[in-house]
Amino acid sequence: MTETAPVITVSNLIKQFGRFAALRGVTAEFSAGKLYAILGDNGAGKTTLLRTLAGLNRPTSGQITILGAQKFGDICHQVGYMAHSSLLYDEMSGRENLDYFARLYGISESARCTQAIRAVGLDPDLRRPVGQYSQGMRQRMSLARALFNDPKILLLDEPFSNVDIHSATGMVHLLANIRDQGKTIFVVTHQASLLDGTADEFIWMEAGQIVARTLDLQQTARTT
Amino acid sequence: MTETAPVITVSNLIKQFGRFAALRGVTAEFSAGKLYAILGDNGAGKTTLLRTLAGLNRPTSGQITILGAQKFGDICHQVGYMAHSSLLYDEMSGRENLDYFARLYGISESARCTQAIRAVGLDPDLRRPVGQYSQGMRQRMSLARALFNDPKILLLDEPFSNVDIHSATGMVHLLANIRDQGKTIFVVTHQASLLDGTADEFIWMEAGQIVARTLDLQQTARTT
Amino acid sequence: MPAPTGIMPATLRKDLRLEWRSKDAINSMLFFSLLVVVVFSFSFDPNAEESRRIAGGLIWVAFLFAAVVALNQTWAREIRNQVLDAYRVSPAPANSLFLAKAIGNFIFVSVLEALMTPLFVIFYQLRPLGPTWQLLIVAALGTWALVVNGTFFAAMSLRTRSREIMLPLLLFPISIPALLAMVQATANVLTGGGARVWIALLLSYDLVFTTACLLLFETVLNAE
Amino acid sequence: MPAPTGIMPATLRKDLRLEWRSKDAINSMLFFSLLVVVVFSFSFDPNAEESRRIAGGLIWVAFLFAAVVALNQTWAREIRNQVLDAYRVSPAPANSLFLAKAIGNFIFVSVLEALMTPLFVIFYQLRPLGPTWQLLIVAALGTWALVVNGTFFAAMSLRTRSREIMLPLLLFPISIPALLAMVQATANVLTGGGARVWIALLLSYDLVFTTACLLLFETVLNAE
Amino acid sequence: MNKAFPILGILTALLLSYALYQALDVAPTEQTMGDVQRIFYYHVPSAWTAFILFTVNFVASLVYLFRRNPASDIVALVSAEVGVVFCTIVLVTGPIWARPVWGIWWTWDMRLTSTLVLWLIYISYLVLRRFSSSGETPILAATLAIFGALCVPFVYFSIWFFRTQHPQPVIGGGGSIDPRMLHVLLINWLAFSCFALLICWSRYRLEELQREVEQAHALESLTQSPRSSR
Ligand code: HEM
Ligand SMILES: Nc1ncnc2c1ncn2[C@@H]1O[C@H](COP(=O)(O)OP(=O)(O)OP(=O)(O)O)[C@@H](O)[C@H]1O
Ligand SMILES: Nc1ncnc2c1ncn2[C@@H]1O[C@H](COP(=O)(O)OP(=O)(O)OP(=O)(O)O)[C@@H](O)[C@H]1O
Ligand SMILES: [Mg+2]
Ligand SMILES: [Mg+2]
Repeated sequence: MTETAPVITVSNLIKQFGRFAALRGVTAEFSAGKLYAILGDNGAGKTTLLRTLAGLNRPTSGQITILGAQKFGDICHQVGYMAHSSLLYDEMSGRENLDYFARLYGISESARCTQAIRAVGLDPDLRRPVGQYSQGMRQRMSLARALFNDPKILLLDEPFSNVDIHSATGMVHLLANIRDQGKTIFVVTHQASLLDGTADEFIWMEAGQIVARTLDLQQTARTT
Repeated sequence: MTETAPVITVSNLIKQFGRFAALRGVTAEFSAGKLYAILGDNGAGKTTLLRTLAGLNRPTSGQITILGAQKFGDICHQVGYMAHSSLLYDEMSGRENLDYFARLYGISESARCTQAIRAVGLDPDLRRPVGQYSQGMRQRMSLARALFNDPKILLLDEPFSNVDIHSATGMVHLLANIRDQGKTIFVVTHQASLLDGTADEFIWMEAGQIVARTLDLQQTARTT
Repeated sequence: MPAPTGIMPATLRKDLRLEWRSKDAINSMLFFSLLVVVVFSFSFDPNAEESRRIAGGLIWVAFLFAAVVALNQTWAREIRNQVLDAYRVSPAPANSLFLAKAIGNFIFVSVLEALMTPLFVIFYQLRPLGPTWQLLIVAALGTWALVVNGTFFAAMSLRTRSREIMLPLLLFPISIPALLAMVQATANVLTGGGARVWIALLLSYDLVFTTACLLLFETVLNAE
Repeated sequence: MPAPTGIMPATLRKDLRLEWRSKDAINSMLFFSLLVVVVFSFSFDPNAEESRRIAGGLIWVAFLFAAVVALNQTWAREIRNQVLDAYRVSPAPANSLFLAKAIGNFIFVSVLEALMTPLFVIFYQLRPLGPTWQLLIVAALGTWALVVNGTFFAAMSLRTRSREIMLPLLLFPISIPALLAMVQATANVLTGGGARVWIALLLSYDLVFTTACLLLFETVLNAE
Repeated sequence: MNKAFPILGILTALLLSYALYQALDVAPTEQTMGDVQRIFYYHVPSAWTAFILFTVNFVASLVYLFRRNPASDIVALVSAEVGVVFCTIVLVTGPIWARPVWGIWWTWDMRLTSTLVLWLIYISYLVLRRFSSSGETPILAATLAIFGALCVPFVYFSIWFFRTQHPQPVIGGGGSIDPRMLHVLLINWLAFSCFALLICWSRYRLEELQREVEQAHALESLTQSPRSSR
């Protein structure tokens, strides 16, 4: 395989919350068409890293280059972001939610939304408002929200939590497919074994730093 | 082992939300001193079952007997409940939260709270408000909230989601210990493998019904 | 059941602490009351003899507004992470929660009143011609009337199921007699009359509705 | 970047739909302003010439306070599941969101005004002696003035502790000139004068602050 | 800082005491109002100083929005704080003066009202800074400062129109001013401005140091052994 140019370059990223530094100098390059699994203990700074990549946190210092752009605003329509919270309106159905968000991305064919909902294994015709979904259904709808605009980069914060094992495996296949279309995917998760064999690289974080990058899960070159 | 009298008896439990039946006739008995893992796909009705046992949902029809009582109010101080959401005040520290909830249970020694926080692997002196905890730290504090009153019955809704693998294993040990003290524990989870070897029984739910009860995970006597 | 003594004070203390956390609570309340008074003076161009007649109405509308803001805020806190569920599964009686909330709001609104009244007096050059001590009684009873019903209905509006019946049209007629009594009593005292009749009316209103709230709150809290 | 056309209408439609489903804002506004009307009509026997002088202030104070309540509600919806983050990572321009919110709130408050004005007219036996059409202009311009700044500051107060109370603290001082203009214009028309000067003032106020809001909203929305 | 600051301090002290002497002793007694009028020499310079500081706040906020440099944020904060203090002095001396002269504490005269509104606006600015939970309070504050500044002309106009319909309260009519009074007034103003500058300066230093301390704490947590900091 030829070495592709990095799609994301992060150099010496520091993020402070008041007196507390959640990211303590993260430097890394990520290349296109790969699925990265980000692992690490609670409080290691995984969410903070993802939010900073998604332009939701402004770094205290350090540089981020995504798809050649320094400003997140220039490439935001090529990024999909899924968070712990659902980022959905509880009072509307999943379909209505996606239709609305599609408008924000300038997408008007509703086929894309239907497709995204199907892809995560939900029924596009479900009329129930999202507030009444079960936790895992909400999680999947949230993934659909991150997917529907066919982004080049996907940032997923614990997509498998609360999702049943079948669906989680389904999601992994889905992600693998998307990766094979040349997209770059970041998955923060505590269920690393789900991604064993699928992820191209495992990135181990600890106390705000990347402490190791390994090609497979067994080779846990952890320093602790 | 002698067969103990059931601590919880559920007979023909039905719970409807409007036109939709989330529980469709659940009948089961659960005995003391066991750890039950409740498994099932998203939307199977696991949360609904737990909430109904915890007295948060009123059953549409059917009977529940817990610790010999028909009314949840009579035995509520012997039940610990942990939900998807943290059930904690974001603005107070974990310690302050527990101290407050302890008062609700008429417990005034704060040693119990300290002990519960330690048990889940957090620092009782952490002054940061819960709102600034990382997702996994919040989850553990939430478990501490369910534990501190030393309940006879523990209802845990996905306690391991968002928790890192070390801590999750730690939690499982903790639960096993508690079980060995004669408490009854229900754990809803999608990470069944964590409980393999620890849980006494696996309860498989599907579409609002219990479809199988197996003694170990491999013996997946699933009917689908 | 454990002794429920101390639950009400504990809840009250917790509420006050949360309020206090937003440190300069008192400062901001002082500023708030100043603003309300100033806004009124701009709108009503006070001149002595006329303003004394409408001041009763003005003052109570200002307090009503403050109360609405306060009530929304104190309940919002309880549903943030579904903390209310934690209360519901605990053995703590519903009425302790209700009383704590009502008293907390009473304190909050009373502090505002204590801050605002001097401002009103200065800006409108009020000087009560009747017995001043009666004003204090009216204020206390009237505030309680506002707060006790307000707390109840704010709680009701949280529970989705009961929201439909919470239509303003229902709450509205209930509050009118109390407001009428407060306004009339204040105006009477300011213009030189007594207010015994109104005080009696307020007192009985308070008694009736406090009792009704205490009897019905448990039902509202435990509605799904 | 995709064409941002249609984002504003889509957002507006979404807001109206959500409000229609929950009726949070309109209910609380209606309740509050009904109380205000009744309280005042009790607090002084309206006699034509006096009430005409005072009604301008009354109406606008009622609407101002009602608007504050509504604004808090409509923004609360956006932070419930951190949906605002979804907006921030999307390529949709911040101003579309701002305009949609402002227009939505304008509609809510206008509906309220349309419902309340007849009541005011009946209760206070108002009959404008001046040119009535000017009142319509004053109402439209005045409502926009309240709502445009209110929307902006409500977005700002999302980022503060105790946000409910923050909104009036920020909004009132800056609204004083607009409020004064509305009150005076209304009183003038009611008592038989014209209101051209005030309309001009309101118009320029609207222009200046709408421009300022549109220029600065992006900065506020993207602040962490 | 180290050298200039004490010099400015001494200069200010001298100026203030000279101005006090001038105001209490040298300036002529006003005919109708008598000695109460001497409060004038505190009232008016405070007002002018406050206006200047609010202008500084506006400019600094604008600069901050474009440049995002912490220094202008601190200037904005400090000028608003000190400005509010001087504005408060105006609002306190005014009624003290009004009581004996007009017989009332307060009236909705145009100048009084607009000062009050100005004061309210800048208090709300400080409240926002205090209550913000955002990591980027300065940006929010700068925006509010700009809104506040935009509002000022409207306040003046609206109150002007408002009050032209009613007779002006007592003060009216005061055309020219005794040159000796003017002289004393200007000296007082100079003293007040120096005083304001002095406070702003030290407050600026304090704020700067405070931020350095925060920074040092964060740095410490950066270099600390990562495990223990959790
Ligand atoms: C009660 C609150 C009062 C407030 C808030 C207030 C406010 C102000 C302000 C802001 C100024 C400076 C504005 C300018 O120079 O254009 C000012 C100037 C002045 N004030 Fe007051 N004032 C108050 C009461 C009084 C009273 C009672 C008197 C005397 C009867 C008075 C006499 C003056 C005079 C003579 C000036 C200088 C006018 C000029 O140079 O144009 N003020 N006041
Ligand atoms: N807004 C905030 N203010 C203060 N501290 C914060 C804030 N957000 C996060 N932190 C702190 O930063 C650290 C890293 O948090 P982060 O959410 O990135 O962890 P994480 O790796 O995602 O953990 P988890 O696996 O539990 O989700 C934690 O110690 C957390 O308490
Ligand atoms: N308040 C409600 N109103 C209407 N339907 C509801 C409500 N709560 C749950 N449901 C529905 O009931 C079904 C069961 O939900 P429940 O939350 O019990 O599932 P679950 O087994 O916990 O799933 P998960 O693993 O995703 O958490 C779902 O289809 C859900 O949409
Ligand atoms: Mg996280
Ligand atoms: Mg569930």
